[in-house]
Amino acid sequence: MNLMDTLYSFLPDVLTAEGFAGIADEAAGVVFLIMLAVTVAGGIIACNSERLVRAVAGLAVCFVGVAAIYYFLNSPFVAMMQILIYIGAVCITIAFAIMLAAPEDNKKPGPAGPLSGPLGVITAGLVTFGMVGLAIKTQFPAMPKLNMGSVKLIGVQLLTSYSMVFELVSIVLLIAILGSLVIARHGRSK
Amino acid sequence: MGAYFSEIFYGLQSLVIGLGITFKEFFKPVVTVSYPFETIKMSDRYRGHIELVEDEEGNAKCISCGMCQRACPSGSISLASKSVEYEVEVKGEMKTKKKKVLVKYDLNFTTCSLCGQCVESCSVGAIEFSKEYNLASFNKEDFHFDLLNRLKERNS
Amino acid sequence: MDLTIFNAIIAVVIAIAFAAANAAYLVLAERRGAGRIQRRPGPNVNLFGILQPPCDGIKLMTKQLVIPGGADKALFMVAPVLAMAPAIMSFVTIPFSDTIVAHSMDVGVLMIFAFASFGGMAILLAGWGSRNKYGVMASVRAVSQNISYEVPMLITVITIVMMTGSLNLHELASAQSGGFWNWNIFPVSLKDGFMLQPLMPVSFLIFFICSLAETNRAPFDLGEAESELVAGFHTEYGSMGFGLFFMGEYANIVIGASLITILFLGGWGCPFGLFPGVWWFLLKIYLLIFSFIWIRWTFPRTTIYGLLNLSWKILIPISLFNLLLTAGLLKVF
Amino acid sequence: MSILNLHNSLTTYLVLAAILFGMGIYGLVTRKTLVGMLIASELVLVAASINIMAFNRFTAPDPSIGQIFTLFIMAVAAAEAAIGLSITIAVYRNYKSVDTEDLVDLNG
Repeated sequence: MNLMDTLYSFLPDVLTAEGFAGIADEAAGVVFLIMLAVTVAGGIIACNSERLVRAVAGLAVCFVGVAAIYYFLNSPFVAMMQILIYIGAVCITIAFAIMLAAPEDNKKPGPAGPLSGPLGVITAGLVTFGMVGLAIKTQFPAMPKLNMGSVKLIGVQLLTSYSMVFELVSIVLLIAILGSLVIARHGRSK
Repeated sequence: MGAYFSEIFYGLQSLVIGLGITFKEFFKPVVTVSYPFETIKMSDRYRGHIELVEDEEGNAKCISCGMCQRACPSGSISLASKSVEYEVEVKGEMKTKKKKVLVKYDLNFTTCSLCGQCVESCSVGAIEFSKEYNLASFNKEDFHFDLLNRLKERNS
Repeated sequence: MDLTIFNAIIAVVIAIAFAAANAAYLVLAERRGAGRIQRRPGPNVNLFGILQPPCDGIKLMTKQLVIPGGADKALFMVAPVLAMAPAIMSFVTIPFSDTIVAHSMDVGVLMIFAFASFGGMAILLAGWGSRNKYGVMASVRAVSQNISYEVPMLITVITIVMMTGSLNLHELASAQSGGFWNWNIFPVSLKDGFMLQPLMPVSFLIFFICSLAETNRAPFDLGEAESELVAGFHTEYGSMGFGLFFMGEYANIVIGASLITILFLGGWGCPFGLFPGVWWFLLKIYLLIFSFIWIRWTFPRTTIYGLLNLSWKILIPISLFNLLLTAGLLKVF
Repeated sequence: MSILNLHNSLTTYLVLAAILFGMGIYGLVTRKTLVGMLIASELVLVAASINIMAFNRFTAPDPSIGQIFTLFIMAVAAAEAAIGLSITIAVYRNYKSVDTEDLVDLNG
């Protein structure tokens, strides 16, 4: 490992193991800030963009940021599922909806009604303000952790304590598939 | 149900047969030639532009009769000749004879349609098809061939 | 020697460089393979065409990036990056040998599939963003193909994960170390005692077909069907935009081959348990890539209905049946 | 508290969730196409998920429960997107438009 040692000596302190331990937390903080910005920017594009395809792209960007935030919350499994389900399935489904049903050529510009813009800002602002206020003011007592919430534990609990919910969700998904088939195929043969 | 599985089975079988064929081809030698670096010999029946045939002394075999010029439907051939006198021994005494000698044989390849009438009409077999196929140029003057000159260059 | 952050960075850089080099030189391999199968030499100037990929790269980079008039500029520019970056980042979690892995994740399999799902989004944005009806049609086709083939692929992966009990690629591969009698591809495994997995070869076939379809390779290249859709979703792309799509496709091929190797063929293990190491891994993935190329130049393109029928009527029922069978056998033995 | 230490505080995540929730509400109010509303409702769902995950990480004794709950939300969101797509297509087939202004049969 002489080569490695030589390479080490040329590195700035930040990149070596000892140097990095000092700044690892700061680096994580910087990444977290970037991901916050990505999430919020994606959300703004998703709810404001005139073109719906851009809104879906913004939604996908937002979901990437949210997946990174889940990763920061000690749950890489949920982060990966977030990308797999939301970007791989939900976003693509919505994009299909746009292609099949919303040709942008005959789109009428402008907001939904004369009052909807200000009304939307006021409603959303009030809701956000209230929730932010609650979040900052309230003290949430932390309880001691019983376990680390590993993937294995999620699987075990999904099939023991929460097996009823698991079955219910599978029934919901089945009904959703059948229902969407029935609705979308209705009147197709004409 | 049986049809379902037999369809899958026969489908897979046909796929494997196809893969086998291409796998065998993979190890056979290549049949194409990497053209600018190596070329192949043209077949005897290839028709390039025409070329003069030489006799034993290296001169053109042509007797300047003009049959080819007349036979050419698009008028691509123009030839000129002059008459020279030469002495030949006939029955023990010298006689002076005249004969035509080719001085110019031009082929305008831009109008030539490679029909081969000139070769057909030549009674002494003085013209033939060349095997030349590397012909490309930006100027049409490059396709006015001076065949006599080409013959000389070939001999030198 | 434990993995310090310095080693991790070097490993990530090497993984990305490996992906890029493979993407460049697999094009050459593909063209030479196609040539041999059609009995012509392929690119062979300068020592078997070794300079062909750099020349292609320089050519692509120096071309002008033309953006069509009606196109959605932002989406048009973002789509190629979205197609390539996740594919290359997936290399970070692939273990090339017992020690050579950039970042071993507990949910490695999931990460690769999550990143692969970006591909569909990229194709949709490319097709829609370039405002070209061929592009839109091709992207709808390609995405419906990707979604339908993700289902049997994931069911097959679940079968393997169930047998091993881990989502970590490293553990999935090392569980099969020892020799070919431990590999998942064979119907009988001697891993812990005697284990019967009668449909595993079929599962391998299903996974192989799905990885062909997921990477949009022939005979499933409906997304870029030249005969009917010009060039599919990248019709309007020139220069490096096209180059990025191309690199993404070849990086995806290497990832597909690596996944097959790890899940079914014992990763870096030798067939007879001798000298396990990175060379066996590379040998296996290049054999698989050769078979990808071989298949591409053997079979003609399928129709879109044939493609979707194959997935929903044949691959999904069989893979579901295999999942049930394996679960039952695991419970019994 | 340093700005680089934000990821260790529960409040950050709650504020982010509130902002995303507000964006979702704004989108639901101002959008006038069905697809746009579907996109906005996804934002609302994601905001709820972030809240659950944040509490799960910082206060809950058993961190796997929140993850399970988030997985269920994802399943429901996927079902919702599928049904939303089919409803949008059915509406488009009947009205030749997905603008909420045109879907006014009960307007009198």
